[in-house]
Amino acid sequence: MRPEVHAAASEPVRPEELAGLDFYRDLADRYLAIEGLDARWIPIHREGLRPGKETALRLHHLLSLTRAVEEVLDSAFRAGHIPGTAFFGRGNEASSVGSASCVRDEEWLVPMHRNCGAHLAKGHPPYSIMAHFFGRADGPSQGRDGNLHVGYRPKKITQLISHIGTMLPIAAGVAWSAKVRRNGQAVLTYIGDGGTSTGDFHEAMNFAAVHRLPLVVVIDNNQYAYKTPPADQYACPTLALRAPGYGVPGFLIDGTDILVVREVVSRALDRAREGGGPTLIESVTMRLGGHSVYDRYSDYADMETLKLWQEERDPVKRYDQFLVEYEVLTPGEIAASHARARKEAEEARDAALKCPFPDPGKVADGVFAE
Amino acid sequence: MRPEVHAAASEPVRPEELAGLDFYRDLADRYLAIEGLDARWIPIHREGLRPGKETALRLHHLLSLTRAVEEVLDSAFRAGHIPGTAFFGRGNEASSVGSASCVRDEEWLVPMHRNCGAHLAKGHPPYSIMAHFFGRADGPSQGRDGNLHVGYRPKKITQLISHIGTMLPIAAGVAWSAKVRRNGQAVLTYIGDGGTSTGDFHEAMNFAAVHRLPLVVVIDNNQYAYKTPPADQYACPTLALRAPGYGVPGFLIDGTDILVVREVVSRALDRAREGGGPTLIESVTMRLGGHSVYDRYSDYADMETLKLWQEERDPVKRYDQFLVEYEVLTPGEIAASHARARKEAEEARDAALKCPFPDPGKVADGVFAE
Amino acid sequence: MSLITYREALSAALWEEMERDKEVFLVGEDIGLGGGAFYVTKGFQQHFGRERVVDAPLSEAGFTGAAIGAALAGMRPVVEYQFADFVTETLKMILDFAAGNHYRRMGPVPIVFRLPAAALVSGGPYHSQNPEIWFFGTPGLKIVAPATAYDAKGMLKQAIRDDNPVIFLEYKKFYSYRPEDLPAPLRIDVPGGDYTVPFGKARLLREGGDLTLLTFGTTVLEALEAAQVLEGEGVSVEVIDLRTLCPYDKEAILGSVKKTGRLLILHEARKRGGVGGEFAAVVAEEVFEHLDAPIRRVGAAECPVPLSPPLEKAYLPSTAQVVEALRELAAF
Amino acid sequence: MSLITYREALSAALWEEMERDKEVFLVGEDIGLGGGAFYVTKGFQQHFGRERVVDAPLSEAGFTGAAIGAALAGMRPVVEYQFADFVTETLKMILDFAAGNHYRRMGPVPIVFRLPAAALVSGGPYHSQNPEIWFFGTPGLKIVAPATAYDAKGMLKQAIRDDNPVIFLEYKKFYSYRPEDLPAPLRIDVPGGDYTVPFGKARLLREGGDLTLLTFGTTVLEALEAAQVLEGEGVSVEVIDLRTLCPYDKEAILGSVKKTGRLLILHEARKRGGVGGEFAAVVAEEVFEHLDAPIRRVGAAECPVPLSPPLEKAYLPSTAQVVEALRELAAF
Ligand SMILES: Cc1ncc(C[n+]2csc(CCOP(=O)(O)OP(=O)(O)O)c2C)c(N)n1
Ligand SMILES: Cc1ncc(C[n+]2csc(CCOP(=O)(O)OP(=O)(O)O)c2C)c(N)n1
Ligand SMILES: [Mg+2]
Ligand SMILES: [Mg+2]
Repeated sequence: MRPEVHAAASEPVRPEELAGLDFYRDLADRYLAIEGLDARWIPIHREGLRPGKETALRLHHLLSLTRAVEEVLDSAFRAGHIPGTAFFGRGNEASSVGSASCVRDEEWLVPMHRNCGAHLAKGHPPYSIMAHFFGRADGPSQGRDGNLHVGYRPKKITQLISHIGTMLPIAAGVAWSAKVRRNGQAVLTYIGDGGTSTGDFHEAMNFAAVHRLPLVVVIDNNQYAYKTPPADQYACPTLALRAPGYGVPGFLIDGTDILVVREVVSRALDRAREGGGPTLIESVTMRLGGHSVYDRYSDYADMETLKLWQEERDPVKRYDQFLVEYEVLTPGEIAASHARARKEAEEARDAALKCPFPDPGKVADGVFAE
Repeated sequence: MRPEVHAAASEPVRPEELAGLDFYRDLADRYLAIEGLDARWIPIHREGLRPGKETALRLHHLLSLTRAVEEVLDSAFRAGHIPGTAFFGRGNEASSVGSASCVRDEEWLVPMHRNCGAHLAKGHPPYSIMAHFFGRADGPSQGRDGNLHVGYRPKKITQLISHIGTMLPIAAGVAWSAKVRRNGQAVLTYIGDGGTSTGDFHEAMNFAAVHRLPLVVVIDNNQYAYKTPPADQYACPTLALRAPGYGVPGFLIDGTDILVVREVVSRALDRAREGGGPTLIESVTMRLGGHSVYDRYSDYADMETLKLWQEERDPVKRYDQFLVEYEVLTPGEIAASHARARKEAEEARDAALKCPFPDPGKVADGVFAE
Repeated sequence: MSLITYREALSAALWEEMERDKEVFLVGEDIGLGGGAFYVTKGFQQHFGRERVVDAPLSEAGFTGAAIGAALAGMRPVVEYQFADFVTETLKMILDFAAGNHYRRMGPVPIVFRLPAAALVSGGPYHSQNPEIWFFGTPGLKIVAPATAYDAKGMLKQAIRDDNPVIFLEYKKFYSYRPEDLPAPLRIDVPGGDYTVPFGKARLLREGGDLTLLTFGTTVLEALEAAQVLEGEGVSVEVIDLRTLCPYDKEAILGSVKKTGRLLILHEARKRGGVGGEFAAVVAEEVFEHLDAPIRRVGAAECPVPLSPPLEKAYLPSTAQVVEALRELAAF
Repeated sequence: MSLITYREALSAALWEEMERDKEVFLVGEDIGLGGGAFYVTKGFQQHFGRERVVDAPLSEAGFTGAAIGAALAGMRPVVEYQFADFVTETLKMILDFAAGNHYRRMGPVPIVFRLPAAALVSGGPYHSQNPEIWFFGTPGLKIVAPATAYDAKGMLKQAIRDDNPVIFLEYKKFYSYRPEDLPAPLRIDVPGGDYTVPFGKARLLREGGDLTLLTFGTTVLEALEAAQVLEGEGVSVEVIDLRTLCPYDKEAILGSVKKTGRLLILHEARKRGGVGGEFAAVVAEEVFEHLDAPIRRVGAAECPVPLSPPLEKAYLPSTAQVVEALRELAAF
């Protein structure tokens, strides 16, 4: 995990390189590791990351299921089945699935509003997610909240509140409980590029660092916070540069490559489990759709760059290509996996649409635990 | 200002050096400058910092006046003249005076609760400060607030509220107004080591960096936040390491040496005035007294280290010694300056004790501006 | 004069004030190129530039504090929160700093906080709240709650010119209401040019002699509907839109109660712990002798704002509840 | 059983609960080696260690959130704010996250927030506030306000064992009061061992038939003094210490008013916008027929808490004001 581990293959970063950093160009075959003043490029050896067939299939299922669930939800919204709004993670599937698939069953996951893939990877059933989006009684909040403002206690997934940033201190607290109980567990959480501007981000990172908490923070930098691009959000070339200020290791990775995400996150989780403290990982993707189903993306977005990422950095397509290129799965197996995922999502939708709405007579029930 | 300026004389910092950083030992004859991944030691050439006689006297007056005002206030508290509590800056006089003496008359100063020296350097009269501490009608808040929770509009000094951290966004806003008005002014503000843990610190630094505001932030690291030492406050070897995460230059200096403080702060202010954006300066001192007049310091402090700083890093003594050693002032001139300061402080106290209390009949007046 | 939407009225007020006074500027999230979550500032940045229409990083405390700092230095910031709910990120900047500065003799803080408030449709617990109670007990803040396009424009202009911090509650629900669909008392022509609406004056939406129905914000709609129903039953209900919560129009309330002897207080916020309690207490203290019946209150249910439509409907105060309370009062 | 101080009672409650349940832990600023600003946790870290008595960085939102996270994971944190005033740094963690979690079906959040509240002596605007109004309107929070050492210990234990977030208001002013100096109704022996005080039950401090004086927190003192004065004038005042603000003992309030027909509500917080308004409103709604006089309220003046002694005295509600209000009510 520490840059020294990779020192043999790694190269120190020259200060000028950072100033001119380009996420699209500079992370194609390497990632960045920073600890204190020591910053290094770590080359990616894809052959070494090649998963076994079973793992490959499982990951493919999760990636394609995430894509399918969100596409089905999107149509459901257009069909009037989703009260309120909906946010999707199109573009971050590898970052969500890749990271959350490294979390153990007994460990907590603290996802954000675009991490549908993380929910699925941690075991949140599509039916439950759909019922929640539809405001039905079987959603985990029983209609009290909606969209991905949802948790799932049976699988140790917390529910976020809307206030961006809030979940980071909460996640630190969950990690704190693991540390005090010495149960060897780590906690994985996410925050957006926008979220890194909140005081909560700072207070949580600092708290986690001072107490060496087993916390891995993935910054899902999808290059937009609602309508705001990174240039209006922060002034450093990579948010990984925030890590030395907390005294924790920082990484900058291409978040559209599921294998790289898994490699870096799983090492960070292991380090956390072993008492090594928190890690900050900036995982760069591109938000491949508007902020929410109501958003007019082209009002403000740089559509050309968007198109580039759409074509070259679609995480689902990339994984399909990798599997074929490295001969892990055949095109037929991949197509079958996609079809299975789609069917699963549609069945979940159909079932969820049959679920009743919650009883309005009980609207004020359950405010207090008895 | 940029490390490159000093590159000729400077040496790059080796990563290991930071890990073992010792504020007492490592800043005796140099300071640290960080920009992005580039960190350098800048040697201090004291001869080059030697002030002219007039400046030397002015600074000496401010330093000794700060010391005297606080000592007089301390006795006044023991004598029962100060309602509520009082905080003193003993140990930070060089950091406060050295920095605030670089601020121009027409520029705003945003001080914290221990920056008595900054108030005096910016021109806040001792009488006004004393009247405020004593809860009298002539204090700037007319008895509404107390101790160094005071501003002074005639000299463009803001008043803080107690909530630590709050003033940093406020200061950024004042700097923002200067930027928009293109008036070439900069704003100087302070925050404690404790204060750097607040979300406000982060949100303000980020806002200032994104908008390239003319803001200089001095972290008065006096190695305690109330009863909490740095080890429980943050986990990085120097808070200057936070600067790269905001994309601004960072410095680590010995804050007990007034000439170094002036050198680094005045360059940072110039940079800000010229549109170069904010700078973060960690100025290390030692709090040479309890948190407040009520505090039992020895309950929790490392008294040995404290004694070391008291003896070797008392900023007033250090400046006295420097002036004699470099033959700027004679011991007689120095003694006279101290006596003058003491007299000024005592006269201010006597006058302030004659000032009436505010009229209780008007307690609810002035809540709104008409 | 014309019938424009509430949103158009807000935009017009901001635009005209920015043209009038170059110290006026806007700060908030996504308000620039994108025109804000609700498009109130659409086109502003193109016209007024990036320094007067500031897209802030996602940091409510930071940009609120910065706006207050700018106000201390003499500028006149208008701060937009994307949803009123998110103001909990920065209450101390408002309650502690902005509200107390003038009292502490540190000069005025001329600043407007725009809070898009209340339920829209299935916004859920964190996009639907009525935040007035968080501010109401703090001296030094003005709190206004325009319910019509006319008031939205006139009060926003007034707020910008006021030398004090103003909590400006605006109602998302009203943004797109077509004026032609509104009941007559709310369908008010909005002058194209300059005017202001003074703070502290209630609006009499409907005169009546039997009962006083005091309300503000979104529930002006339910109030008028219910009054209409009661009229059909031969009961004449006086409907008052308070418009400003701090300072509030005590004379209007007490005067009406003196006339009718019966008071119902209605707001969208929860009944328990809502600002209605204060108005009831003042009436029970100051015009007790004139009361012929208990003071009734109608507000939302005792829980967070739920998202699912049947729950949200059950949570919010309804015309039926208002009608029932009015009938009971009338019969007392 | 013994007479101990309010501070000792709080310390005892924390100590005993930490001994009883290893999931109980404390987090706050300077609470460890230094024992906290008011020494309530003096000696705790030495005994329970750094993991159960956590010195947090200066970051109220961060450590509050962390404590809530630990509570989600099944622990039972007790969070100390150095002064109640600083809770404005983190209201959203409490109002938005902690309060709503159980309603959203995400499980209990067993957590106690200790807020050293109210004026001490010249604390000034930011070390003297009564924060209850910020929490009062939010469902999902319990709010308690012990005024005696007995209640301090019993209610803190109850709070720690409660599965819900509890706002625990403690009064700095009472920390060092010597029990022997207190008026008889507040001079209560504190059991050395375990006991709890249930929430939602008021304490009758003094029985009376002519007038009801409802109060809580620091003003129990002024209430008892004033009642004593009125007794000398032949007026019998019933003094109720509400003790819990959420849930509150409605039966006790309504029952007493039914008996006396006259109600004075007293709290240290400002009169306008204080929680007293809610109690007045409930009485005016539910037992209107029993009222023989206006409902009066006494509270602090309409401004921030000023620091200078003559101003602070003028700001705070006084026994003289209470006496006057009681006399007026009695004479109505
Ligand atoms: C405190 C707060 N302010 C504003 C919002 C409104 N809001 C919701 S999502 C969002 C953008 C978040 O951006 P980012 O953190 O990058 O996450 P992303 O949506 O891109 O995944 C904003 C401003 C909010 N939810 N919380
Ligand atoms: C938000 C907030 N929390 C707690 C406090 C109480 N408090 C006052 S000063 C202080 C320590 C501040 O430490 P630091 O920032 O290092 O400044 P110093 O006092 O050392 O100059 C604390 C905890 C406060 N004023 N504000
Ligand atoms: Mg984003
Ligand atoms: Mg300090």
